[in-house]
Amino acid sequence: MAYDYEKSIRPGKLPHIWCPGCGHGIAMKGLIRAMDTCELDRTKTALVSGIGCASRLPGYMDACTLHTAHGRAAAFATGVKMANPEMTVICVGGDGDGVAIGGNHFIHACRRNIDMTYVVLNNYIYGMTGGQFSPSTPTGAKASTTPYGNPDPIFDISKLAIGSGATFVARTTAAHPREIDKLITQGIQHKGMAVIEVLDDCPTTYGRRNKFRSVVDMMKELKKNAVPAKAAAKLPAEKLEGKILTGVLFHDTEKPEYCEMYDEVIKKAQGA
Amino acid sequence: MAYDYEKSIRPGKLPHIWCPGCGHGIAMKGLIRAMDTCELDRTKTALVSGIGCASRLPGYMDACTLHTAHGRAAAFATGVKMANPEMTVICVGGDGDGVAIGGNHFIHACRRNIDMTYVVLNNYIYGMTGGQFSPSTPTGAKASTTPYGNPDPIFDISKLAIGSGATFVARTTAAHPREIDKLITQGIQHKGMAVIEVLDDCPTTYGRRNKFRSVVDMMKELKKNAVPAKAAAKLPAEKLEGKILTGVLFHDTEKPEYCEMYDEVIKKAQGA
Amino acid sequence: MAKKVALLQGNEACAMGAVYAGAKFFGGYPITPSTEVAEVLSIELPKVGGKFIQMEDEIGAMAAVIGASLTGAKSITATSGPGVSLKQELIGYACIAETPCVIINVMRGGPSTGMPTGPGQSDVMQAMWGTHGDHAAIALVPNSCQEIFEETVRAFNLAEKYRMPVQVLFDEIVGHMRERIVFPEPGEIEVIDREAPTDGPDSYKPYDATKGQIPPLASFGSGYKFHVTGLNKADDGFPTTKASLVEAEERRQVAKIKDNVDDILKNEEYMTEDAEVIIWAYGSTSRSARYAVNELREQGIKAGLFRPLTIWPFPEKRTAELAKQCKAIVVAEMNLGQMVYEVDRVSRGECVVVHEGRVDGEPVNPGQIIGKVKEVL
Amino acid sequence: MAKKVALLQGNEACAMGAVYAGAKFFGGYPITPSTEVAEVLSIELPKVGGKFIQMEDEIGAMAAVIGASLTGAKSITATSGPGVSLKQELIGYACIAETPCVIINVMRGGPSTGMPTGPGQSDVMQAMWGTHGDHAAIALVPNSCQEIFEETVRAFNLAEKYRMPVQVLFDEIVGHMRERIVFPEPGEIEVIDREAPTDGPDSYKPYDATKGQIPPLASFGSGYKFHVTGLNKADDGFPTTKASLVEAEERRQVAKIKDNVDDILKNEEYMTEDAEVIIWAYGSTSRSARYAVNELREQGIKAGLFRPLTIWPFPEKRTAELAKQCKAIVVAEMNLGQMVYEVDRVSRGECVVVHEGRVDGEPVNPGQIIGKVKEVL
Amino acid sequence: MSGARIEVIERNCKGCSICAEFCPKDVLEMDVFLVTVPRPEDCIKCMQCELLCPDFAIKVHDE
Amino acid sequence: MSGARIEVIERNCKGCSICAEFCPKDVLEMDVFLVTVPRPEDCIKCMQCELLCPDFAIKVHDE
Amino acid sequence: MAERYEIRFSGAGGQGLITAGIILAEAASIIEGKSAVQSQSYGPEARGGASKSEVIIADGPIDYPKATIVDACLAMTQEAADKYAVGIKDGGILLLDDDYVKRNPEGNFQLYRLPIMRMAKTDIGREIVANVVALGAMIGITGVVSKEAGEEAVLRKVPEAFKELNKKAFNLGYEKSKELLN
Amino acid sequence: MAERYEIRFSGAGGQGLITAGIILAEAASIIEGKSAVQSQSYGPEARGGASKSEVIIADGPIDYPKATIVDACLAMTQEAADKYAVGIKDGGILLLDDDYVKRNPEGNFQLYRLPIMRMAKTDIGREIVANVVALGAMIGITGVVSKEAGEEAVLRKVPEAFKELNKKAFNLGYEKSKELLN
Ligand SMILES: Cc1ncc(C[n+]2csc(CCOP(=O)(O)OP(=O)(O)O)c2C)c(N)n1
Ligand SMILES: Cc1ncc(C[n+]2csc(CCOP(=O)(O)OP(=O)(O)O)c2C)c(N)n1
Ligand code: SF4
Ligand code: SF4
Ligand code: SF4
Ligand code: SF4
Ligand code: SF4
Ligand code: SF4
Ligand SMILES: [Mg+2]
Ligand SMILES: [Mg+2]
Repeated sequence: MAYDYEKSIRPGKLPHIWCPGCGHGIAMKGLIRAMDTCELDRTKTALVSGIGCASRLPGYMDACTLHTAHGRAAAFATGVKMANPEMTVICVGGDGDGVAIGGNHFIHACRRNIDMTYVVLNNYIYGMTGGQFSPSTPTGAKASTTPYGNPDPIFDISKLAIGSGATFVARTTAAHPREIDKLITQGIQHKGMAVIEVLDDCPTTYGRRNKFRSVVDMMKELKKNAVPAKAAAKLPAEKLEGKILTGVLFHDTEKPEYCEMYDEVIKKAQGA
Repeated sequence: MAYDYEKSIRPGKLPHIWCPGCGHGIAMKGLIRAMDTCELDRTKTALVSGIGCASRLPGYMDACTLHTAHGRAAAFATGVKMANPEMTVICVGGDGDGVAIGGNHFIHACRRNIDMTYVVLNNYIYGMTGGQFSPSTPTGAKASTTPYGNPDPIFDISKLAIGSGATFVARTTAAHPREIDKLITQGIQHKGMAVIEVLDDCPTTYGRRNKFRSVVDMMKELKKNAVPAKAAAKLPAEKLEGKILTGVLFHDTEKPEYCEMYDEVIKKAQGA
Repeated sequence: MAKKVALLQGNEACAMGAVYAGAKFFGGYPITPSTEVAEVLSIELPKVGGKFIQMEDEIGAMAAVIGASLTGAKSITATSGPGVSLKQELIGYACIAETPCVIINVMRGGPSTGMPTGPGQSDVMQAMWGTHGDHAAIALVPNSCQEIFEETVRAFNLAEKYRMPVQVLFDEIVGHMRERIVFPEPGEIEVIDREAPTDGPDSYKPYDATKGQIPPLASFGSGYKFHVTGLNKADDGFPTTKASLVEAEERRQVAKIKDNVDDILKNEEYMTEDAEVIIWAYGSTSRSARYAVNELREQGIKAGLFRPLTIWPFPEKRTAELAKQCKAIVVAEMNLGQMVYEVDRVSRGECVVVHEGRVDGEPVNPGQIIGKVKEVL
Repeated sequence: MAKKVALLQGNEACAMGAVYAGAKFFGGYPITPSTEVAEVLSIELPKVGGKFIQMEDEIGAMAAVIGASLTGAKSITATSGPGVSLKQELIGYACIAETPCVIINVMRGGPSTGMPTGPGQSDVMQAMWGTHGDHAAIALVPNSCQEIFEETVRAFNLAEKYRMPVQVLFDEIVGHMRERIVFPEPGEIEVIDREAPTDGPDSYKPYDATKGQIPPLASFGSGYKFHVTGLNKADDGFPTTKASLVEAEERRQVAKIKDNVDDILKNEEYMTEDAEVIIWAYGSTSRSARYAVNELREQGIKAGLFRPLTIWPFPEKRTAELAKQCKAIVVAEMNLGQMVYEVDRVSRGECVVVHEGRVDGEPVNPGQIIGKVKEVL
Repeated sequence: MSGARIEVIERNCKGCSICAEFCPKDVLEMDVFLVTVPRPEDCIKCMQCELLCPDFAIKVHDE
Repeated sequence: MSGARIEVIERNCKGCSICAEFCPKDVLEMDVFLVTVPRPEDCIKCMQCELLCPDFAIKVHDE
Repeated sequence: MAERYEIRFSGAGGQGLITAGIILAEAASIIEGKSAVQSQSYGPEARGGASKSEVIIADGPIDYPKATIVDACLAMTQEAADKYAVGIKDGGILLLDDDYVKRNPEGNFQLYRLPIMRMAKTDIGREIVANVVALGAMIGITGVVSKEAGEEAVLRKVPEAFKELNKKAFNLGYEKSKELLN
Repeated sequence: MAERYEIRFSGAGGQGLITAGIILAEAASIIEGKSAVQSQSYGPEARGGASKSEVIIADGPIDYPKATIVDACLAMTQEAADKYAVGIKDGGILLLDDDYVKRNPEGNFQLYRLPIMRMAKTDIGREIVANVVALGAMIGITGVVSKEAGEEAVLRKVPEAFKELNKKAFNLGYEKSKELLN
C-alpha cells in the first residue's frame, strides 16, 4: 500500500523548497519508484543536475548527488560516466537548464549515446528565476519577459533528442504518475542515452500569469491534452492539434553505447 | 561563359589561404553565384562566420563581413538580423564551428526560424587546428585525436537542423557545384531559417590520414556516395548504406518567421 | 512643469536609464538578481521600436549584443557573476573589435552559483582581468537608484565615445532596493552617439588611427562594406600577423583609455579635506561608509570617504594623493579583498592600507567599518 | 641503466608529465597552440586504462573534468586563452566544490581569437581574477620542456593536496619548441594522491573543517553518498544561506592557500646576491632574461634574475626583499603589463619598478631587456 | 469495500489541494492550508492522492 | 565543335589537379605545381574545370 | 541616526507584504516628499517561505539602506514573528495577527494584536487585501505618514475596479488600530 | 654567445623541413649529448605557406631559444629565400636549391647551391626525401654534428622499410656538399 519514499530521501530534508503544487515533487516520487524497481545501489548511482528548481531534486535523494552549474549537467555526467562506467548516471533538470543554456551538452550526449538517463522536468518556464520564458514556453503565452505574449516558437524536446541521436526517448506528464516511473525504469534499463520528458507545472510563475485558476486546472489540462503515441498514430492530424504525445516515442537498440566504444579504443591501445 | 567571380571578391585577397584542393573554395564559388542570382545588395548583406578554415570565407567577400568567435556565428547573426531586419544574413562556417562548439546557437536559431541562411561547409574534421575529429567525423576514421579510430557516433547535421526547427534544409557536396548555388539560392529566397549542408573535403588533415591518395579521390567518393533524396525515396534501405542524401530534405512554409513575430510584439507594445 | 518621479528598484532604474540613453537592443539570459533589468526592457524597448531578445545562454546574449551594435543599435545586456564569467571570451571580442556595448552586472554572493539572492562585490577585479589577453576596461559602480539611472546613461556614452564594452556593476542591495527617482527631461543629461565616418564607403577603414585614437565606426546596412574580426588585425580590419601592425593596434586600444582617464574617472569625496583616515568604498558599501563617517565625526574622529564611481580605469592619482595626506585607508568591500590591492599598490607604503569586508550575504554595515577605523588609528 | 631521454615539444612533455603524475582522464576541446597536449594524451591515456574524451566545447570539457575527478580519477584539460575564458564559470565551480584538476593554458597572442600561432603571456592576471566571486588560485609557469614535465606533475600534486584547480601556463614558444627530456624513473618525483576520508560513509562530510583545513574528498562510486554543489554550502555539502556558515567556508577556502604559500611557492634566482637591478621574468621570457643577465654581467652591470615558477599565490615576500635590496626591478613579460602590478604593489616604492613587454607575436628578446636595464640605471 | 487509514504528514503538506481534487470518492477536504480526511470510509485505495501529492504529505495505509 | 580559350591564373593555381582529373576531354595536364592546357581545341566547354577549381584559377572563355 | 524611522512588514510569501512596504515608501517619498528606501529579503534564488519587507523613512538622505534598529514591526504569521520580530528597538512597536501568531516574541515592545487576516476575509470579504488592512493599521499606530498620504498611495497602486475595496481595507485597518491606541 | 650555433631550414610547407630540424636536434642533443633547441614558425592557426625550422646547438645550456644571428641557412624555394634568408651572420652559410631559387638573397655569405629537389627525384627517385638530402648537405657543409650522428638520427626516425632510401639520401647530400667545399 503506502509507498516508502522516505528510505530514498536524505533524513531531515523534507519538506522540500518547492512551492505548493509544484509538479517537480510528483516527478521525484516517480523517479524514486523507478530507482527502486531497478534496484539501484545508491552508492553506485549518480544523480546529476544543473541549476533551477528542478535541479534541486538530487539534493533530497540519498545517493551520489552532483548539483552542477546551470546547463552543464549532461557534461558533468559524461565525465562521471566515462571515468567510472560502473556508475548508473541519471540527470534531472528543468527545460531551461536542459535545452536553453544546456542545449549543446544535451544534444552531444544524445549524439554519443552514452549510457545515461536524462529526466527533463519540463514546466515550460524558468521557474527559479521568477518566470521568464523558456525554449518550451508556448508561443503567445505570458511570461515575465514576454509581457506582450511569447514570440518564440518552441522546442519539442523529445523531437530534439531524437534528432540528435538519443536511442530511447519517451514523454509523459505529472498527471500520469504511474507512467513516470514506468518510462524512467525503461530508460534506466536501456543501454545508451535515454531521455524522458515529464511535462509538469509551475503554478507560481507560469500558472498565475496564464490564467490558470489553480494548479489543479494545470494538472487537468495536462491530463486532457495527453494522447498515447500509439493511439495518436491512428488519429487524423486535426485531432492532434495542441495534443501531447506520450509514451515511448523512439527506441533504437542498434546504435552502440559510447563507453563500450571507448573500451574498444583501450583494447586497441593496449593490444598495440 | 567564364563566370565573373572577381567582382564579388575584395581586391587583392586572392590567392586565398586554403590548401591546394580544399573544398571550401568550390563552395565559395557556389555562394557567389547564388548571391548574384538573388541580386543581393552587398551593402545590405551580412556574411557571418565563426572561426576555422571555412570561417575565413567572408573575409574574401565584398560585403558586410563579420568574422566572430569560434562557434558564435549564429548568435552574432541573430543580433544583426533582429537589429536590422533589412539585411540579408548569411552564415558560413565549418562543421566544428557550427555544430560542435556552436551547436547551441545553431539549434536555437533553427528553433526561432529567424530569416537567415546558414551554409555549413562540412569537411568532417577540424581543419584549421590540424585535424582533430569533429562531431561529423565518420566513426572509425583517423584524426589527430583518434589514433585508434574515432569512437564517436556522428551528427547528421541536416537531421539536427530539422529536429531543431529549421524550415528549409538541404544538402549537397563539393563535387556537385551547380547544386550548391541552386540550393543556396533557394535558401536565401526562403523566408526563415535555411540550412544548407555542403559536404566538402580537407585533403590536408583528413585525406592523408584516411588513405585518400589525393583530393581527387575524395571528390570522386563524394560524387559516388551522393543520392538525390527523391531517388532515394524509391530505393531499399540496404541500397542506401553509406550513401549521402542530397537535394532539398525539408521545406516548411507554415512556421512564422521570427522577426515578423517580433513585429507583432512591437505593434502590441505601441498599440497599448 | 513638475518632473516625473517614481519609486523604482535599482534594476528598474537601470532599464529606464538605458531607454533614456537611446538603447535599441537588449540581448540577455535571465539570472538572479538582475532579472528586473530584462523584464522592464522587455516592456519598454518595443514601445520605442527597439528589440528585446532572450537568447539561449549568456554567450549567445553577448554575441547578439555585439552583432546588433554593429548595425548601429545601442545595445545592452544584463547578468550576474556566473553570466559575466561566461561572457568573458566575447567581452574580449568587443574590446578588440572595438564595438560599443553596455554590460550590467548585478553582483550576487560567492563564486560559482554561490548565493544568488545575496549581495556581493566580488566581481570587481574580474571586470578588469576576466578576459584573456591585453585589453582596456571601463567599469562603473553606482550606489543609489538615481545614480544607477545616470551611470547607465554614462556607460552608454562612454561605450559609444570610446568604442568599447563598458560594465556597470552594482550589488544586489542597490539592485533590488527602491528609492525615489527623478526622471531627467530629454536632453537634460547629455547622450552621446558614436561618431559617424567622414570617409566614403570606398576609402573607409574601421581602425584607421590617422582618424584619431578612436576611429569612427560605420554601421552594417548603412552603405559601408567592411570586415570585423576577433583576430589581431590591421587598420583595414583584416587579420594580420605583421608584428608592427599588431603591436600598434594593441597599444592604441589600451592607450585610448589610459590617455583619457580624466574624462572617464568620476568620484565623490565626503569630508576628506582634513581626514586622518579615509574610508575607500563603492556601491552599497559606500553608503554604510558615509553613515560611518558621520558617526565617527560625531565621536571626534577625523574620518572621510572616497567613493569612486569609476573603478576601471583605477582612480590612481587621487588615491595616491589621499594616501600621502592620511594616516590610514580602510578599503571596505563586500568581498575578501579586491580593490584593496590597487589601493595598496598606488599608496606605495605612504599610509596604512587595511581591508574590511565580508562574504556572508550580509551588507558591510557601518558598525564594522567604525570598528576597523578605530582599530587602525 | 641509462634513463630514457627524448627530444620533445613542451606540449608533448606536458602530456607525458600528466601520465607520470597518474592522470586517468582528459576532457578537452582542441585549440592552437595547445593541441599536441591532447593529441599525445589521446595516444597515451588508453594505454594505461585512462580515458580521453573530446567534448563539444571548452565548457563541456571543464565540466567533464570535474565530474571525472569526483569519481577519483586525476583529471586534466588543456586549452588556450579563448578556451580559458570560456571555462571561467566552471573554474569557480571547481574552487568552491574543492575538486582537484589541472588546467593547461598554452598562451597565445592577443585578446579574443587574437594571434593563435603567436606566443603571449597575457593571461597571467586572468589566472587569478578570471572567475567571478572570491576564490584562491594556484598557477605555475615553467620555462623549459623538462620543467613543463616536472611542473605538470607538481600541478597534479598541488591540485590533489589542496583540493582545487591548478593552472599551468606556458607560452607558445616553450609549448612548441623541442628540447631533450630526461624521463624520471617511477618514484623519482613524488606523486601525491588526494587524502582518503577516515570517516565511514555515514559520518562523512565533504567539507568538515574539523578534519583540517583541507578536508578529505571521497570518490563517487566508492561507497560514499554525498552532495556536491556550486552554491555556498555548509560543511555537509548542502546549500545554506546561513551567514556564519557561508563566511566560514569561503574564508577557509582562501586561507588554505594563504596559510600554505611556502609549500606552494617555488622560484629560481640567478646572480641576485649582489644585484643592483633585478629582472623579474617567467616562462620563455625568463630565458631571454637569463641571457641578458649574462651579457650585462660581462659588461660589468650587476644584474640578476628572479624567476617565479609559481605566480599564484604571488611570491610577495621574496619580491619585497629584493625590492629593498636593489635599485630597480625590470618586469619583463610578453604583454602590456600584468604581473608588474603585483611587483609594483609589494615593492612599496622601495625601488623603481618598470615594465618591458611586447605583444606583436615576437618573443621579448635579450636585447630589449638589456636596453631597458641600461635605461633605468 | 472497507475504507483505509489515510495519513497526512502535516509538516509536509502545503495545502495545494491536488489530492482532494483528484480523489474520485471525495474522501478529502481542504482546510485552508491543510488537507483533512473527513470520509476515510469511502476510500477505494486508488492511490491517486498519494501518487499525485508533490510533497510526500499523504499516505494511504491498509486497515 | 570549336575549342575554347582556357585561361589559367597562375598566381592562384595551387596545382591540386582537380580540373585536369575531372576534365572529360583530357584538355588539361599538370606540370607539378601548375596546370597547363595542351589541348584547348578538344574543349567542349562543359565548365567542369572552372566550376570545380577551388582557387579561382581557371576560366573557360568563348573563342 | 535620530531622524531615521524603520518599519518592517513580515509574513508568508504571497501575502503581499512587499507591496505594503512599497506603498508605504511611496506615501512617504512620492506623496509626502520625505526620503524613503524600501528593501526586501529573498529565499533561495527568487522564491522562499517567510518574507520581509523593510522601509526606512527619514527627512534627510538615507545612507545605510538596511534596518539598523527597527522602530515598528508587523508579523502576519508565527514563522515570521519568530524569524523577523528581532532587532526591534526598546519600546518599539510590534503588531501581530491575532489568529496566526500564537506565541509572542521575546522582548520589550509596545505589543498590539489585530485579527488582520480575519478582518480582511470577513469584514471586507477578500483575503488578498489583508496587506492593505495591515498597512492601514501600521500607519495608524506609527503615524509615520498621514492617513491621507497612505490612502492616496494605496489608490494609486490599484486598478480602478479595486479602488473601493482597498480603500475600505485601508480605512478598516486604520480605524481599528486607532481604537487599540485608546 | 660564442658557443651557440644557429641553423635555419626553410622552404614550402610539406617539404619536411621541420622534420629535418628535428633530426638535426636529435643528432646533437640525444646522440652527441650537446644542448639543442628546435623550433618552428607557423602560419595562421596551424597551417600556412612558407615555413621555417630553426635549431640552436650549444655545449652549455641554451637560454634564448630563438635565433639571434643565424650561422647557417637553407632555402628550398624562392619564397623561403626571400622571407627567411635574413639575419644571417656576416660570412655565414647559405645553401639554396639550385632549381627553385633563382634570385640570390642580398648579403655577404658563403653561398652554396645544390639541385636538392632534383637530386631527390632523379638520383634517389623519391621527392619526399629531399629534406634528408638537404639535411645531409647542411651537416656536410657546417659540420655542426658528425656524419655518423646525423645518419643515426635519420635512421632512428624512419620506419624499417625506408631506412635504406633515407640513408642513401642523407649520404648523397653529404657527399655532394663535401664536393662543393673542395
Ligand atoms: C550561468 C547561469 N545563468 C543563469 C542562471 C539563472 N538561472 C538559474 S535557474 C534558471 C532557469 C531555471 O529554469 P528550468 O531549468 O526550467 O528549471 P525550473 O526552475 O523551471 O524548474 C536560470 C536562468 C544561473 N544560475 N547561471
Ligand atoms: C573558443 C575556441 N575554441 C577553440 C578554438 C580553436 N579552433 C579554431 S578553428 C577550430 C575548428 C575548425 O573546424 P571547422 O569549424 O570544421 O572548420 P574547418 O577548419 O574544418 O574548415 C577550432 C577547434 C578557437 N579558436 N576558439
Ligand atoms: S517556482 Fe515553479 S518550478 Fe519553482 S518551485 Fe515554485 S512552482 Fe516549482
Ligand atoms: S586545412 Fe583542410 S580545411 Fe583547412 S584549408 Fe587546408 S584543406 Fe582546407
Ligand atoms: S486513495 Fe483514492 S479514494 Fe482513497 S483518498 Fe486517495 S484518492 Fe481518494
Ligand atoms: S497534495 Fe499533498 S501537499 Fe497538496 S494538499 Fe494534498 S497532502 Fe497537502
Ligand atoms: S570546360 Fe570541360 S572540357 Fe573544357 S577544359 Fe574545362 S573541363 Fe575540360
Ligand atoms: S583546379 Fe584550379 S588550382 Fe587546381 S590545378 Fe586546376 S587550376 Fe590549379
Ligand atoms: Mg522550467
Ligand atoms: Mg571542418
